[in-house]
Amino acid sequence: MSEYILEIKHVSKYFHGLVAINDLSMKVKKGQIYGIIGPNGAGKTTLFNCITGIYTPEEGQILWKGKEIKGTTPFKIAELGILRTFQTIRLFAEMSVAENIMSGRHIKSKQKWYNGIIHTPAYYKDEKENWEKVGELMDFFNLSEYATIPAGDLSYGIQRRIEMARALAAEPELLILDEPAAGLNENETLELTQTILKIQAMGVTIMMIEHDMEMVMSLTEYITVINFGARISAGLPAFVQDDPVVVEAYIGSDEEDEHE
Amino acid sequence: MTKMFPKFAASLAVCTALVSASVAADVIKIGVQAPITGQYASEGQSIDNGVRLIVDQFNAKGGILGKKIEVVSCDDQGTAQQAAICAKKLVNEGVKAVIGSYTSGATEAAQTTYFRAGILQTSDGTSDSLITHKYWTFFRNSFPNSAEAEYTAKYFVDGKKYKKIVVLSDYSSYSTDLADSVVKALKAKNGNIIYEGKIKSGTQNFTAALTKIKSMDPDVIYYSGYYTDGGLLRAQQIQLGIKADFVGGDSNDNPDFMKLAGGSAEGTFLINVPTPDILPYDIAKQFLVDYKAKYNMMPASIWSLMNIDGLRAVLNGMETTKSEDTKVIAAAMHKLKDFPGITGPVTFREDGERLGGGYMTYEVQADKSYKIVYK
Amino acid sequence: MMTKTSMIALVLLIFMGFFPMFVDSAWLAVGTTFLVFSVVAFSQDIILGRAGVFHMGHALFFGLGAYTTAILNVQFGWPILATWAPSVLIPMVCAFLLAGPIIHLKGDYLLVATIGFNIIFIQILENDVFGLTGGPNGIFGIDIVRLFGIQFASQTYMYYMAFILLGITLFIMRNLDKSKFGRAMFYINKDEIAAQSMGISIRYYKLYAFILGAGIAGAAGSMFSVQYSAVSPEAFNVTQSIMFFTIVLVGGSASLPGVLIGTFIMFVLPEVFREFATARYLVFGLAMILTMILRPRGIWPVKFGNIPSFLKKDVK
Amino acid sequence: MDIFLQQIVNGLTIGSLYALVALGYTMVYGVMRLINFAHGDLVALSAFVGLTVYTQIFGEGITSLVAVIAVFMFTAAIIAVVGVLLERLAYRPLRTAPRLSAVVSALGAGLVIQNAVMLIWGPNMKIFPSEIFPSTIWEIGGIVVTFTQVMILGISAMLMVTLFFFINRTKMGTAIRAVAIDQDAAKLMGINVNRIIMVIFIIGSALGAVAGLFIGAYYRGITFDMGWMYGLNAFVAAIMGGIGNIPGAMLGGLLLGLFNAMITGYISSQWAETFTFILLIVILVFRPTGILGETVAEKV
Repeated sequence: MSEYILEIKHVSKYFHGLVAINDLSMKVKKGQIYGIIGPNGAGKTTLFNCITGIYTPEEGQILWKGKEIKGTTPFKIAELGILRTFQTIRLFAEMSVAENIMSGRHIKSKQKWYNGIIHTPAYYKDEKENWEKVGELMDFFNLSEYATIPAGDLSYGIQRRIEMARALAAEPELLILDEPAAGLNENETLELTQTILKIQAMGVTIMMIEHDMEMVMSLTEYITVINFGARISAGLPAFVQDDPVVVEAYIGSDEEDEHE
Repeated sequence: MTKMFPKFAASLAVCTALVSASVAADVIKIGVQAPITGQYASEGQSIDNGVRLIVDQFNAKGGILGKKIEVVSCDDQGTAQQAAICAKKLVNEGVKAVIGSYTSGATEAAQTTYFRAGILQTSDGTSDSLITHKYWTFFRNSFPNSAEAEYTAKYFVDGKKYKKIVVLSDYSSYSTDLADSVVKALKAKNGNIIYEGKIKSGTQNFTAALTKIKSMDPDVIYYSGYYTDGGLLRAQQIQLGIKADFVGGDSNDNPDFMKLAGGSAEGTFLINVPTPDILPYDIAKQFLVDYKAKYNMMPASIWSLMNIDGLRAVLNGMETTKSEDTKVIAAAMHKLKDFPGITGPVTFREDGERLGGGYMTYEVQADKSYKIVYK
Repeated sequence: MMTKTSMIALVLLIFMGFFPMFVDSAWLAVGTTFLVFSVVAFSQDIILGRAGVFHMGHALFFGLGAYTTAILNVQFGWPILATWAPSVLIPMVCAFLLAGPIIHLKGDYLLVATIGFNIIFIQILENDVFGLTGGPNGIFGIDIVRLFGIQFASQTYMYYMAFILLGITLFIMRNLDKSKFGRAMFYINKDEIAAQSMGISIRYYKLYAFILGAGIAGAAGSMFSVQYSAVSPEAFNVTQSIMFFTIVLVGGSASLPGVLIGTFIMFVLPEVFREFATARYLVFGLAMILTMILRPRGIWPVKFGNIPSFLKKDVK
Repeated sequence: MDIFLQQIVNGLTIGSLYALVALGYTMVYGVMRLINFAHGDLVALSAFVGLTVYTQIFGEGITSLVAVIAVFMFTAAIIAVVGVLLERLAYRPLRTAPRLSAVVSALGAGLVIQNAVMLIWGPNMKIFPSEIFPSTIWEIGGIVVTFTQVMILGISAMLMVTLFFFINRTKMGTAIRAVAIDQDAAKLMGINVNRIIMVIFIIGSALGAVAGLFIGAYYRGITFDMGWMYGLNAFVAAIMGGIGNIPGAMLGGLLLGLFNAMITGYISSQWAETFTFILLIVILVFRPTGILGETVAEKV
């Protein structure tokens, strides 16, 4: 097995004949924080959707620990240990924060099919363990005080934290964060940076799309830049930052304006 | 479960108290189970009205066995399920006898419940299946489908000498039963049935089925269902240029049949027992006068009068035996011989069947009047 | 530790338990049917309110249970008790076979497919396939429950049997809601994509809901056929399915008190207002519209946040 | 062979009635994502209103073409008003509510209309006079075609073609399509969404009204609860074609009518509904959004 946990090889994805991702390749090392940047509509989220099984790319390979996972259904991808957050937050809005996080425990729960009808001692043990884990995560993300509040009623920043807690509850090997800092204020962004580092320290590999350059540069160890679905640059943060192709791509778009 | 028992016992005691209370009361309850709303509302209302008229007449004379009669009505909407619910309800009300229902299906659905409770039931349902159980509680006050079927077969084979016969029915209990009986009777007389089919009542569009029938070039199309579909069948038959005769079973005999068929009604044949207004009996004439006086209209059809005869037979049984015991009354009813009824003499067979039946065939004229063509 | 809801539930259960002592047997029959219909409504709620599947053919499973009991008892002479297991299992197997191929359909497409199954079911019953279903008349003369020579014939017995069935159903519902399975259904209901991304198989849990719901509806159907000693197709047609569908949404989907209130309003009130026979459904329709406008999530909407108390310690 | 052609004529006649009703379902669905369960009852209401207008205002026995056209126009206008009221009172307050709340409201509205018809016109079948259209019958090579059938086929085709051009070639039609694709974006572009929805209900209800009148004229007997059957068939037609898709509803209606006629004519009338729904389910298993419906991928 190679040192890379996730390898994307020459992946292309089309919508109605229009190319969304064009012959894209990248390799993610275990334990890395890997950044993906690029102007809006460049195909970053589409790439994440391809990895997590929501879309199936027409061409190329996606290897997870050396095994092809292209075309695998999303829930099986999650079972493999790849969990994600969403650019447009997708929480179970009417349900409480604790219940939201509990959804991450789904794949770890050992309840049998009959436990939906009748409870057994093993069920009680399993249920308790999982709720305890939810409690730990709420502590970790400072969410305990909101435990019973419907997730949809909380502020944007808190919702982002719930989404990360939910993904983390599944004890992922790879955590995919789609613009985790979008909509956060400066303090919250700072806090988020610390949290992501803590998650990395737990041994979780992280891939993230982010527009906040400061954050990306300080956090990531390797960056791929995408524009029009294709890779235009890749390398260490410092290299990418000064790459003229990248600068060109960003100036050529209205990127910054949209995020003001 | 064991904890439940005290509650069981307690509530059982309450129930028994309630039941005995209603028995001790100074009224005799008669149930009416009829389609008071729904598709057959006019028939159901006629039955209810007729029963109340007779009961009022009895009560005016001081009731029966020294007690007043009370009528309890339940609307079965002409459906089997609602009938089952009504049956439970009327049993719980403590009625002695139930008059109805109009449709065979609703009658049959309720039969077992009345039998188990020992409650008399009398209905105009014509399905032969109604008497197969041989329940001592059940009396048919009309004539069975098999009688109509035998008459129909005789008319088709001996009278008209049809060579290619099509038999259609809808899905109702009555209609399928009548069609089955007609097919059986025809086969017994070596009639040649080229097609048997079912149409779904209320579908309105029968052209597809009729087009198929057209390709078989039949002499006659016999329909055993109700007038609401029969009229349309006839109209669409003429529209498609199918030159066969159209013969409708008794439930096609309704003014709406003529309206639905429009210009196509002329030449249609209908088979039925005599209509109320041509009943020759004095008792019938008196009843119709009273009915008209009270409700300012005529009963919907002869079927409601048949039910009234059922009621009169039950009350007669009570009077002659001076008993409220349904077993005793039933025994007396089985012994009735030519009891003068509104619809003719009433005689019940041991299985509850009413004996007799005089059918005739009418041909619809251009002015929508009837001409008797076969007796 | 008792929430307000479970307090009310307990009071209601006690009331329902002693109900037979206050009323005559006609009302007891209404009460029994109320209990049976609540069980069906709860089973519909598993599929519609929990898994969020737009299922408008639930009378099919209710009817399958009723007909299983009726056919086995009347045509094959089985005692009623022996028909209970098949009347639960057959609907479950059918649910699996029918829902399997269509479970991937989106909301309204699935809705019409389930209506289709219901209509096909009615047509099979009406056409008297294999001479078993009794055609449009249905089947009459279904026996009563007999055990050790005791005949459980009185309405009171029927009432308590239905009461116990409702108890079992509530027990299952509670267990479901407190398990991974019930939660998975809610997650799917609220956001399919997020649920999938958390490792939840949509197909598995939707089918689980269907099969469990069908089984419970089948048990209720069996009870229904014994209560009325007759079954016929129109008791299980699409109109009935729509009624169960509406009960859940008017009451409040996934809410136990909501579904009970829904059943009461949609079933018992029309019985009470029988006097106004003709106008009652007009008023009824108006009430449905008004309820939805004033309380779009139902009269008693579900409240989430039912989590272990040790997690609530920091909640302000 | 002439039997086969006759079945095609039968099937197309009923099919175009389904298509007219299906258009009402599909247009409302396209814009509001709502199954308007009350639509079938509007169709039934139209038949009763039309009958009353005909007999009360013009009196029975009048066959003048002008009177018939007037009855159609007048009835369609009344039903359109009812449709708009329906939207205002029962659906608009629920536009932001959970989707199923609006469905229940629609079911309730259907009950209200159906029972109002029963209270006003009574529970018994009412019968259309037979002289609305001339009883002319043409026989062409063994196939029988009636005047009424020709009217149904001709008028339906004309209405559908007009609608097609209206949707695809006019400014209002473009606005309707825009609202169907993205209501919020359309609002930002200055389109008055409420007005578009009103137009949709006017067109849909009027088409349903025409179908209701044809049902009365063709089949003669009308009952207060007949809307359910026509509504369900039309709804199935709309789903088959791909709900929300206008040509899909037309195709679905005609297909359903033809399929029904063929099944009844060649296989069995007793199993016609079963075959219809098996066809529908098979279509959906292989094309989950109907024949012409497009798979819309959810934005993630």
